[in-house]
Amino acid sequence: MAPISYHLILSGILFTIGVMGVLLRRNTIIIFMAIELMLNAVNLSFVALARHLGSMDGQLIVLFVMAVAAAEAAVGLAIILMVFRNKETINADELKLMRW
Amino acid sequence: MDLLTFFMLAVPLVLFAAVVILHPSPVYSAMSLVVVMSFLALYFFFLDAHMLGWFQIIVYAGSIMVLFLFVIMLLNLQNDPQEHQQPSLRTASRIGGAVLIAELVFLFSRSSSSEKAAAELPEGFGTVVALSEKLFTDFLIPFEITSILLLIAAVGAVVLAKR
Amino acid sequence: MEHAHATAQALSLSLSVSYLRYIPLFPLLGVLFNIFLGHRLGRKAVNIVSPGMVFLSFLVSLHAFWNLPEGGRLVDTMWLWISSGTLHVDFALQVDQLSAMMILVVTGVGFLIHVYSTGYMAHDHDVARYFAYLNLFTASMLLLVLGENLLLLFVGWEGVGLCSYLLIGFWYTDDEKASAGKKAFIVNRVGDAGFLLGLFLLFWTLGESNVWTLSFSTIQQHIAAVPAEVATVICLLLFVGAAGKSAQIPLYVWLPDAMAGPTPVSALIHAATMVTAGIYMIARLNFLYALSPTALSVVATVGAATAFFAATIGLVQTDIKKVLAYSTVSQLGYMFLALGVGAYTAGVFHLMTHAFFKALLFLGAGSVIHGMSDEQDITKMGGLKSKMPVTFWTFFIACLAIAGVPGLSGFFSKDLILEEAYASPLGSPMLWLVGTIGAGMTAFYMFRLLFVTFFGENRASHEVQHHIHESPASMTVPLAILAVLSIVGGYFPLLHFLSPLFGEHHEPHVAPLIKYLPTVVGLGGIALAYVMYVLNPAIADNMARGLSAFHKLLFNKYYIDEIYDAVIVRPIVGMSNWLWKVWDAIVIDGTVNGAAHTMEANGSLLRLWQNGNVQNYALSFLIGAMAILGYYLW
Amino acid sequence: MVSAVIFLPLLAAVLLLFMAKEEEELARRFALGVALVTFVISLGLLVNFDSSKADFQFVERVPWIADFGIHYYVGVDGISLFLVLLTTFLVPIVLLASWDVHSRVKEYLFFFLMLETGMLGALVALDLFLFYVFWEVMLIPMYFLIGVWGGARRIYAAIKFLLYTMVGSLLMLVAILYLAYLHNAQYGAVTFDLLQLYNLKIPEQTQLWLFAAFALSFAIKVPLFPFHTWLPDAHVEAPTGGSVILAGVLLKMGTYGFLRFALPLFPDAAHAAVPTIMALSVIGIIYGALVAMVQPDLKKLVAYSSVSHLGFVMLGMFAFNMQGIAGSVYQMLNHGISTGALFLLVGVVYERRHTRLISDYGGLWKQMPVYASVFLVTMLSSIGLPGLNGFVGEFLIMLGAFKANVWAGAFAVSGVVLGAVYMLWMYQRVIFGELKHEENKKLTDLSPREIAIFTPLLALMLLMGLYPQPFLTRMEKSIEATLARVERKTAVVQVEPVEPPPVQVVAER
Repeated sequence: MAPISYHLILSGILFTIGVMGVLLRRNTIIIFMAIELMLNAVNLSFVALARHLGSMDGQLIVLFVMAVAAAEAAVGLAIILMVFRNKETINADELKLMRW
Repeated sequence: MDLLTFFMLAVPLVLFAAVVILHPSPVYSAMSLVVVMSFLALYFFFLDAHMLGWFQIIVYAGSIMVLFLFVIMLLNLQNDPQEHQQPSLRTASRIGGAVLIAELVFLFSRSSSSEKAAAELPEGFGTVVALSEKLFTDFLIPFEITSILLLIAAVGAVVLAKR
Repeated sequence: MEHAHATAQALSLSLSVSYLRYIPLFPLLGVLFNIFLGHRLGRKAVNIVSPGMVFLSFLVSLHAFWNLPEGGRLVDTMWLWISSGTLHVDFALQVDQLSAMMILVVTGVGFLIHVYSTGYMAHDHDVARYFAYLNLFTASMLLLVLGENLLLLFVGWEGVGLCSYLLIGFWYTDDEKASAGKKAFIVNRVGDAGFLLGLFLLFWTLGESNVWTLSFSTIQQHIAAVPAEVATVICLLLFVGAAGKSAQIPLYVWLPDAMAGPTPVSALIHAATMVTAGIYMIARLNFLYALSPTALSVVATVGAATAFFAATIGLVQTDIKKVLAYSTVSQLGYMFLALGVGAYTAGVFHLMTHAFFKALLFLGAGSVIHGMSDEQDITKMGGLKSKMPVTFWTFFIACLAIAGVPGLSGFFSKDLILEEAYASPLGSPMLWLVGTIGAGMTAFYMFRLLFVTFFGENRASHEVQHHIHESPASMTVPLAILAVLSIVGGYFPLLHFLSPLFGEHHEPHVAPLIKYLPTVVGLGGIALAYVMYVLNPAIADNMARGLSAFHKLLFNKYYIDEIYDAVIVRPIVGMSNWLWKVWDAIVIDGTVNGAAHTMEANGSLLRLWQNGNVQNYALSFLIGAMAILGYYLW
Repeated sequence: MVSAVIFLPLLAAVLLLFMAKEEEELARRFALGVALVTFVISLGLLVNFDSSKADFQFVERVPWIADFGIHYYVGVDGISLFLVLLTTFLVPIVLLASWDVHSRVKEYLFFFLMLETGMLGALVALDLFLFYVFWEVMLIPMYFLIGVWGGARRIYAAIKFLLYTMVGSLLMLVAILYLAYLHNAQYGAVTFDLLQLYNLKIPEQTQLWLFAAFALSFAIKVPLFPFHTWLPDAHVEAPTGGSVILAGVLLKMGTYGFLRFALPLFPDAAHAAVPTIMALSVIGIIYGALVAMVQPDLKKLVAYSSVSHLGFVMLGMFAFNMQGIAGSVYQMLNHGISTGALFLLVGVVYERRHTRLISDYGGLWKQMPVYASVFLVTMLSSIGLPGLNGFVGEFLIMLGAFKANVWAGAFAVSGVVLGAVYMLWMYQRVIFGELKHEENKKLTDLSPREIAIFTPLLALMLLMGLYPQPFLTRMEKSIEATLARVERKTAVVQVEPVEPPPVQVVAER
């Protein structure tokens, strides 16, 4: 039986890949995907621990995470559409409106 | 879930995850993300989370990724070869990433020493029955809130995307 | 000396009365009248009220003088002024032999000068303000001499300083006069600082043996409580105050400049009363000074040095008032010499006689200036003998008196001082010699002044000459009275009158040579002046050319003023400029504003990080997460 | 009664806001009326003040935030009585003097009355927390007074004033809280009540730190030597009324703070700090006088003279003997009156000529004789001429300081000389001399209103100079009590909890 730490390490790796994606890529869509990846990494660790501790709560949390991820994806993509329509570009480093 | 299956699943997962963030073309990234999602579903099955596994396929791989592909198609994005200009930011993030991996690995590996045998699973663990039973008793309120959340998200998406 | 038994006896009798307060009160009323009603009621009323008030206080002083108990004193305690913790100071006045004599001189000579001023200031439009200051001065001087304790004496002390500031700078429109007034006040203030320190030291040393007092009689009773070396320090500090007020060597510079004020002011303040305050104070604290011979010898040497030094400068001055100013400084030197050798009675005696003839000299000079339409340079005068007979004769009598010609008041007091200087155990032949040479010089420059102004032919411009006129009666009458006083002054039984305070006076028996030499030297001085300035004036001019360097040095007053200015005034102003511009503006303000700037600088640095790039913020997240994890792992 | 005096101005200030903007005259008369009423009530305090008792009178104590032991606890003793009177005396005068402020009159009066409440509150507060609240309440209106109605660089001056004082007082807040904590550690109950805190046993080392915190905050306010640079800016830029109150009362908060809080609460630290504070105050005296000498600007000169005068006050206070402290409290009053009058005089001329430079004036005596004579008397009182109020204060201070430390006394006396130098030099350049400038020829002498302002001040200068006894006897007992507290040695090495003393049940209102 693979020890629990393996699962957690795997989820850590996936999570880091997601973070790198967010930080490195210019295209907002890709950044979005990276975020989804991070969420999935977390789900993975939840399920692994649920299995390990034998309680269903972990899985329920994953359920809710999925719901939230869905909502977030919907709204995020809508925003990206709006941005694209106005700015003709969705590169993160060109969207600098928040400068002081 | 013995070691062999673990590695059988882990390696492709990591590879495809890397492809998601490295591949210049967004379509390829999206497709590789779908693959990652499905492997994860498989992973869930092995971890006795059958219901979740299906959920994963339906919700994630099915709807969210489709949404992504739809938006990518809508914006017909071309390849986006170069990464963003700020070299300092890029190097900083790479270093950051490396340190993060190192920390996580170190953290989790250390915890393995206090290994405890996987708990004895109650009968029907991970099935719809157990899941729904818990969902509608202990987690009733979060369930309701999530439903409202999804409603708001839907309305928001519609308003935003409208002309 | 025979002080021991005298002190015990003086304390026996102190009658408490309640009319002493009117002596300073009358002039104060005069002040209020002049300030509030003066302008409205016009010159006539002012000319009557102001001298009248001084005359009233003269009468009260006479009354106090008459029923002064033999060897005792009159005390009039009004109210408790300051009392905090162990310090109790009453607002109380006292009259004993010394203050009786002083108030008589102050009110008497003061009254004559007030009358003289009505004539002198006839054409000045600001008479009310002038008499307000003059009355205020008389009140403060009376408070000074009547004060029952050191603090009240100090109140009068600074009060007269203030009035001299106001009166010197009376014609305020002329900046030079105003700054002369300022100089007088500041130099006095320096002296007062020394006085204050002496007062504190005295108070706390007495306090050590639980004697909490500042009043003279109680100090006198417990004088034993003051150890000798502390007494020396106290006396020297108080002497600094006296030197400031009575214009002795280091602090005399203000007196010659004080001549910028109207002449009656110089007569009253800078000849008769204020400058004698220092001598009065030392005479009043004779029991304290008796404790420390070293302090006394310092007083004597400074006195003799000032007498000699000022006389030399007086030899060559051409401004009539400057000559008299330096002569005052020199005569004050004599008084301090007398006090220094322990001859308090002689010093006070000379103080009184000096008040008479010096006031007369100043008033005479005033009437000359008045006649010569405000011309003060004696080289432009001459031959006034025929035109202003009364002024000439009174001036002549005063010159005889100051020169110490036998028979007149000056002779009695000055020669007594010189004999005491020689005979007294504290004195020394050297002091006597310096005094005698000084006496010779005094006689020389006084008669030089007399001959140059009143003899020979008039050197003034034509139109000044033709309306030289004798001063009106209101000016000549006081001159005459003062002339009589200068003659008679010597015969007042003052030595016996002051005996309760300073002990029975014994004629110092001294070799005839020592006794008569000063008079001979004086007469020689007069003769020399006569030869040089009347027989053939040429001698004086070629003498001046001959020793031109020495003459120039004397004429410019040894450049003392310039030295003081360079050594004290300019560095202080320079330093304060430096303090303000460098220290305050750059160092302290710099640090304060610097702190503000560093805050701002850090702020702008952080702002760069906030560049709107979302991924930048994500990176911060990452760094934060790593830090937390690191903390946990560590 | 004391609370009436404190909150009446605040009440009036609030009522003032409801008035229409145009009726400036009505607002002014109303504010003046209220200030006068407050003054009359405070006279009531003076009349039935029992000078034989040392402890606080007219005490009012109402629980405010009970569970933190914070009470609305006010009372008056010999020291604070006269400062309260000085405040209530100066405010009507200042309101009378600011009759020619025409921009935003209502707000001006509002801030002034609020300022008065802040000052009075701080003077009578016996609960450290309450004191801190009033201490901060004081700053805000002053900030606006300087910031809105001030001169050219008012914003810089106002901010500098506020930040400078704020930094200091924050440290004090920390110290206050620590004191409450200490009291809890020792007696088991958290309280900010001053009288309880007086008998705290604090180890030497902590005492030093706490004293330093309090001392810094008060030293900035005094202002003691290195912390004084805000004063000239604040004074130069403040409107006339503002700088009179700033000099008259706000500076006294610092010295009052030392006397009421810093010294009695931390006696050993106070004794340890004596040499430094004495040195700083002596430097302050001489430095203030020297720098004042070369100021081209009248108000800056008077501001630096305040630095010098308050150096005297601090010197007297740290002499730790009866004469020194009585002198310093008395000098606080004198300084309030004479420097207040000086600022009013500068204001009178500033209103007419709108310039503060000494070189612009000269020969005013011929043009404005009454003004010149009032200026003369005020100047003499400020340089401490015997017979006027300045002398009594300075004499007592120097006497006390001389006993405590001979050299301090000697240098202080030189301060008196320097004081005469810069004042006389200024007086000569402004009043004496030729009437050179054309504009000076058109200056009008004091108006009846202005004379009404100066008569009470001049009368007080004379009265306090010739007959200071009523003031000194009333202060005597409370100064003795403070001295006793300062002399007692309380530092114990370790803090061991002792059973709490019975909390004094004071008449709950």
